[in-house]
Amino acid sequence: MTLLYFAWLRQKIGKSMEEITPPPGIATVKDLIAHLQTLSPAHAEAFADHSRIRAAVNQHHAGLDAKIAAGDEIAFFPPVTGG
Amino acid sequence: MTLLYFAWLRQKIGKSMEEITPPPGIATVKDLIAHLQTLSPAHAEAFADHSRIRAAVNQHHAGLDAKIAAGDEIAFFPPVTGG
Amino acid sequence: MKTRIRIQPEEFDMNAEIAALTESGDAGAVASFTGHVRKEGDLSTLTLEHYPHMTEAEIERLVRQAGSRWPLTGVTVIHRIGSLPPGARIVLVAVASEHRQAAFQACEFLMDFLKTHAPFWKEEDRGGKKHWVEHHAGDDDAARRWKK
Amino acid sequence: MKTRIRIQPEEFDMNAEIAALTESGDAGAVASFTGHVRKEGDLSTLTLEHYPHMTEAEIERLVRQAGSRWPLTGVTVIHRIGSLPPGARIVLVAVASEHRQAAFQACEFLMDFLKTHAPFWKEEDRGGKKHWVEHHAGDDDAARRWKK
Repeated sequence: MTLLYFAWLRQKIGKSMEEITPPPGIATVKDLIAHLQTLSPAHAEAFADHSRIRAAVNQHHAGLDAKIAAGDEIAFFPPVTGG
Repeated sequence: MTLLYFAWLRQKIGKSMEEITPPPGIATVKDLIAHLQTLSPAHAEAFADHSRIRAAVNQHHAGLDAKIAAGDEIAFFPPVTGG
Repeated sequence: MKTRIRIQPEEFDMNAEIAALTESGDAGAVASFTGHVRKEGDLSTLTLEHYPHMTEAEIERLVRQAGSRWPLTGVTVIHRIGSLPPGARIVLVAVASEHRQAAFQACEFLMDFLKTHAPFWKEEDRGGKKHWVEHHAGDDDAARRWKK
Repeated sequence: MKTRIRIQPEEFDMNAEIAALTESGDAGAVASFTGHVRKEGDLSTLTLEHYPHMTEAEIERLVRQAGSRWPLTGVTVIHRIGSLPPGARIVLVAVASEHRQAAFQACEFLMDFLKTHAPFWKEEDRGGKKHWVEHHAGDDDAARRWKK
């Protein structure tokens, strides 16, 4: 599973990308966030406030309940501010 | 009183401008059109169908009932088609 | 509100016009409209006639109305006259504001009233036959919806 | 519908972009929007980050939606990335149609969804202090009105 981080999430976590193999039972974006919070203090801080985080699964916007699977590209980022 | 004609009104009447002194009793745009129709066959034809004619008095759009006075600049033209 | 109204035969430069509207730095949003001569079968030229002085005065009145309805920082209206070939640009209405909704609405408002109030007339030349373009009744409906 | 989507650091040429949308001659109307970096006190640069590939894919989805709602002949979306100075243009959305109402509405629709869906993030540098721009809740409301 490829994880991508953007904007202040990238800065807090200290990298723009990481490959992980989540433990069994991680079925949704929400499950994945809970798992990521256990990886490091930086991850814990970055993911502390769910309301400030948005996700995309395979380059489509996805809610917290979206299903995820091995091989997916999951991106986390703040609400967008382009335009 | 200065009269200005635009688009096909100008072409039918054969001039873009004329100075006239209307007879007494010409108080509105409508009165003026009725008078102009008596000036020549070309005028009569140009002003035959009121529904196809718009007017401006001193460079402001004006209805048929708009008041007119000596010294005014009165323009006649078809509905506009710019933009 | 910075207002710039020009009636001219010449082509205009959109980059320069948009830059002029934003150089003060107070506008984050510019909504623009350009009208173009369509390429249609035997249409060879479109000739635009106007009522000098009244055109400028009428557009100024419309721009003032737009400025009183929306918080605008600048408006540019350029309308070409004379003979234009298919593909040519006829008109530019560009509206700058801090807010994009205001810019969009004011730009559409100005186009709707330009179509119904600014004294321009188009004559088409189709294979040597000239005729005056008829006013489009839909334009009156478009302008009317702003009365509400 | 001719679609052109570009994410680039470079400035764009509005004259060329509008000409590309109208060269086929089927569009009489082009509605455009440009977003600009405002000049604000100590703002020295605005830096735009994006999510490569998803950005293009998401904008393509939005353009397809616009094309299914309105009769459009062409859409161009150019969004700049990297560090931009105050006064710079950030984004261009230009929509061509035979009908100006369709062009205006589709352009506004695309801007509203670009603001809420396209994965771009702005970081401001104010006198050496950097901070990420917060998402504007009003943009969600703007996008929501198109659901009806």
